[in-house]
Amino acid sequence: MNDPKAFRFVGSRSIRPDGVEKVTGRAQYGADLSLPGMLTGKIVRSTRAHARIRHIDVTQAMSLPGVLAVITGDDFPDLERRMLPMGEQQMDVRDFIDNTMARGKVLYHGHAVAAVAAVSPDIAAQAAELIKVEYEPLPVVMDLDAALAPQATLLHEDQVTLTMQGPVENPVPTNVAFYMPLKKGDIDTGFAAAEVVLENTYTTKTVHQGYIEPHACVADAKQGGRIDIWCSTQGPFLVRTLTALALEKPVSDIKVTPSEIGGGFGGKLAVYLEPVAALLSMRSGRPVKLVMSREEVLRATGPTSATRTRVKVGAKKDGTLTAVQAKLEFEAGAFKGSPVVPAVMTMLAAYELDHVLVEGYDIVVNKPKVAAYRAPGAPQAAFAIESILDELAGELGIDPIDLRLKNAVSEGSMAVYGPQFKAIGLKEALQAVKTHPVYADPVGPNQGRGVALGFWFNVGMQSSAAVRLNENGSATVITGNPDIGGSRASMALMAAEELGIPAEQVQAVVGNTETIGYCDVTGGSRTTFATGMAVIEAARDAVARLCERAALTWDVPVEQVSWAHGQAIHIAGDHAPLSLDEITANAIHTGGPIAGAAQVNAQDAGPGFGVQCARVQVDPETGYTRVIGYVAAQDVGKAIHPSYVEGQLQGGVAQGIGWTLNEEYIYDADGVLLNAGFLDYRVPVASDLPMIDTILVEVPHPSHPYGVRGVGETPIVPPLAAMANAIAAASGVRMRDLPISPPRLYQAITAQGA
Amino acid sequence: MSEVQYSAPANLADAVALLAGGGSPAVLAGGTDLLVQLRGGRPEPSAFIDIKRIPELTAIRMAGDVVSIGAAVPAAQITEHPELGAVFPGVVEALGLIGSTQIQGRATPGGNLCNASPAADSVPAMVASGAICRVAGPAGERRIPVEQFVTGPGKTVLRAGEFLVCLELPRPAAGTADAYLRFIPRTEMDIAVAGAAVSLTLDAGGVCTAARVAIGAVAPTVLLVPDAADALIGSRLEDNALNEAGAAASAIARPIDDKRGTVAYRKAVVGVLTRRAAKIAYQRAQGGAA
Amino acid sequence: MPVIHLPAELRSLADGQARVELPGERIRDLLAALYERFPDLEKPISNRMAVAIDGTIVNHPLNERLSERSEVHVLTRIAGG
Amino acid sequence: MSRNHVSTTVNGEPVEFLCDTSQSLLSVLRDELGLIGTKEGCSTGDCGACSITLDGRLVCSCLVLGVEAQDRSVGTVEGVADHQVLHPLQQKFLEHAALQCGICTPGLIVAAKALLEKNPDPSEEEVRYWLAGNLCRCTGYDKIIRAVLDAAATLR
Repeated sequence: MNDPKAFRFVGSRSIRPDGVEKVTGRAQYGADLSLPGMLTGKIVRSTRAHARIRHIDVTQAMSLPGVLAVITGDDFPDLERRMLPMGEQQMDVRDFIDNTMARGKVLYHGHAVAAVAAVSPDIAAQAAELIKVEYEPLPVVMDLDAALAPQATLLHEDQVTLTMQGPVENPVPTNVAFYMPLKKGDIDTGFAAAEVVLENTYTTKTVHQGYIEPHACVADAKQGGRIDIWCSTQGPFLVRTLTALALEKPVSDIKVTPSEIGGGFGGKLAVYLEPVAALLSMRSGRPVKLVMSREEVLRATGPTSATRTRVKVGAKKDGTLTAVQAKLEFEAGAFKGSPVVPAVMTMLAAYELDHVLVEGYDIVVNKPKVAAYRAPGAPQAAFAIESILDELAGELGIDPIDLRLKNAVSEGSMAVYGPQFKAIGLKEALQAVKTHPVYADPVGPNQGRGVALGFWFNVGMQSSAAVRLNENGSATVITGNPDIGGSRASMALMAAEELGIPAEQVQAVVGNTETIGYCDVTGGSRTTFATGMAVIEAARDAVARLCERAALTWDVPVEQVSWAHGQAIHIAGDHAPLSLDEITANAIHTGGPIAGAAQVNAQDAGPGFGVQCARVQVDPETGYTRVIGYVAAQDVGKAIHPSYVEGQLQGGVAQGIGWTLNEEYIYDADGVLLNAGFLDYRVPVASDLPMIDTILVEVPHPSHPYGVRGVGETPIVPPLAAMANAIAAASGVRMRDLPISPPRLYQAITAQGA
Repeated sequence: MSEVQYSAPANLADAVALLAGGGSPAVLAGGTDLLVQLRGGRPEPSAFIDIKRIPELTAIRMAGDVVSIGAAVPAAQITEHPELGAVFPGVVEALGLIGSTQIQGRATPGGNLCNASPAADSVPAMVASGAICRVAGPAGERRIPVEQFVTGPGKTVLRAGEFLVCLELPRPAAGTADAYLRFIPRTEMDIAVAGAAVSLTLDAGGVCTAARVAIGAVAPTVLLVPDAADALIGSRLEDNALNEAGAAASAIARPIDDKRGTVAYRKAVVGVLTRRAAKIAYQRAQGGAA
Repeated sequence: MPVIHLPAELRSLADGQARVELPGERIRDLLAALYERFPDLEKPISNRMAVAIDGTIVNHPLNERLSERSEVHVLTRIAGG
Repeated sequence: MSRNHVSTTVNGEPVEFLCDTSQSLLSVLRDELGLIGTKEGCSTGDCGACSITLDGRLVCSCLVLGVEAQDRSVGTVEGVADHQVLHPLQQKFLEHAALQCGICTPGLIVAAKALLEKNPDPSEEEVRYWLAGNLCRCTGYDKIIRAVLDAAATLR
């Protein structure tokens, strides 16, 4: 571990290497590439939420002049059902194909059923209109109650409930795809020891990641079988794997180049367009571009689960928690795979508890298959536990921060989901919020403040990095992780730190699947942690080469050379130091170009704990909630680039505020999404928010050379409950169902007054 | 390939001729509703008649007893106008609430009215201030009170070939001011869940001598609320007068449940907005800041 | 001897046991011993689970060293957004 | 039918293009003129990623027809920097880390520039309301607002 004070460049606020291109409009995002001869693709989408496909007639579309390819679900392979390990995720390959293009049944309104490629957008649109799909409508299953009802309509007739161990005993077809319990101690004992017991149910609606850039890609299938894909994705190697699967090609035939990415938040870990564009390109022999509209994004790409959580807590009068029991029901959308597992595991991770039973259910409904959304599952679970703890604090007359301090985990605690925590900064973050004005200042009329904490595991996984030194002593760092929030700046800083040259002399580059070794996705808050680790190791590898070259130059054993401040130093002092640029300029005489490389499978990512306080003012006559102050504190380990770390906190808070107040999918009785646009899918706008104060608590993570923890996901975990708790304090009404939109809050205030 | 024509006539006569010339032409003013509807599947028109190059439609005239606002003047130009806001602060603030800054750069009072949405922000304010619609068409010109212009969602009194030239607002008597408030779930970028406009005239003693109250987004068309006006007239807008006006607005409202609000909520909120808008108008009429 | 702790959802595959003491100098030896005793555990653990060895989470365990007093927890692997 | 021929000015330079009548100015800029800095986020005027100026006025180019640009003056993000020198707004966006993914950035810069040309000394609230039509999902707006206020101070 480096002494934190010893950093020269890490921790500074350098200008991001890709910044100029992005502020001048030159950076190329998913929809920005055009190739000669390129066709426009268009996807035909289901107009039913649940129906059998009787017949698809493509003949008219095929005969329209200017149409070069038409495909349907029958053009994709009929794969055996199996789980494909995708880094840390698992994906059922059959579900993946069925979601890419429906076969047999459509399972949500907007489900892809066919696709065309034509010489112009107009002709592609006309061709799409000419594809006639005959449906046999089925009853729609739009919520948990409908899915769980006896005699419920089944989305998948062959689906039985699985557990970690395999199918449940005596399996019967059901919409419940997965069941997972988390047990510790004995809850009966725990509740018997309680002096106060509270039990309530909390619900959340389907919400979308809401990235501003719609999904987009260009695929170019070459004669001879190779395919180039250019796309906006969080995981170019994932796109390669899944496209290869869908086309039954070896991965080595596919090159994926990630464009700049206009937001993802987990939603661009899912793959929708690329196999379709690639197949259209193979059929037409021309490059094909596919770009989703905003409406398609909202109708057909993964949002996160609507949820229902029943939670019961037991506590002593002094606030000591004795037991927690919870039942979490998560909608998966049309195919299994909701984030209920991480929800179960994260829900109580911040607390010392001896007696716990948390049960999670993964349940399919006729909505788009959910995709990862920033700390998947954790915000919904935290909404339940952090709300009920606020209620408990009120019941017991204990300050909500003190209640949490009393029960919070610290170094050495056993997390309820298994491991023992190393150094963590949860209590430091709680203390920091306690003295911040957003929490500490007096509140005015109709105002209230609310506190909640949040936890996310963070992940490590596989990363590759290359560090190449140029003849003038500057460096180029290559990784395989799309830069979704300023990660190039962090990579440049870490390489600069090791090499001892200013960050401005380091160019950070995102490679394609052929220019850099395998990298897992940009997700799980892993990039700065794991890919950063690879960059540090690659830079150290380059430094080792530099020391060798200095040793050669001086004709001394390499053991006599050390590296500091960008210079090779002869330890005995017989030779004047050689700077990096002197060594690279002379490289031709010492063995040629100098570079370093590293491949890691980073383990033991540092967990992230955050504590937030919202301050709101409620208009009791309209139910309108205005956020008037907000502070987010988080243990970030070590902030490589503090501005982008603060930005992660602020962005997560803003998304959480939107989730709490106004964002929701609104469906009609037939399962048609009524608000598939930014007009009525209401994300926060600039005038909705105050400045969002941040407090970066830096408790270095012992398993990273610089102490880095992932930071991107934790910030969205606390806001739901922090806001609900603040609204309860301001209005006197406890809202346990999200969103707390003005009509709902008004109704609750009125009902309470009546 | 589309066969859609585009014309930008330079005078009223040409515009009338083009609109009356057959097909299914669409009047293009700011385009902020029309183009969204086209992207959303509305059939393409046979032609776009862009009215933004006709002088009568793009001017604000303050001379004389009537203030005239061209149907195709962008909202931003109206909110920037040096004098209009002093005379009709409520009309100007209503136009200033339509959409984002970007939408303000394009959206027009004519479009806001002719789109005939029940939730159009500028219409209640126009109604409260007694605006008259000047309409041109093949049979010549006619004038229609704004509250009679819209007949239902998406429907107006315009006949084939007719279009809106301008909105004419009678200069108000001394001691008159107006105000408009709407409720939306966010601070910007939403369609009104409910809206209320109040125009009132005070005598020297601060007693309300005349009032018009109009509410939006709570019925198929904007509604005039005479009972609310009556509640205000004769009062100094004491609480009971305000409450009565609010209750009258709530009572007359006949909204729908939809993704933006419920019947009960809209009825309640429109009353709150009526009270609050009346209070603001009152302060303005007294010469106070608001 | 190192101790391996099993999560609730896997205990029925291990005769209901929550903790099992097994010999092993490396995690692979420990897991091999575990699978030998409870063969049904191999598939779920190798497919879906990570281990925490004395607090350090290892997603894909192989040759990590253990001590006589090592505590190994089996837990679900985690992804993210 | 033949496409419409349009003569206009883009970023101060005379430009001619052909477009379909119903084609948006956004599509013209991106697909006909190669000016990809103007982004498409929604096509309904709700996100502001396609912000441009038309005769100096801030508009969403998705809600303007290409044919309407005849004899008008169009300003896009590509015209904000002075050749090799960044506009102070662009510089401040970089210094404040006011972009994460960057997809909303061109629209925000065009919109903020229009604000500062109209109001050189805006309050925080004025900046927030002016930019309410420019959605950003990454930053929570905090650093964007600071960058605009800082750029305004620099420009004064």
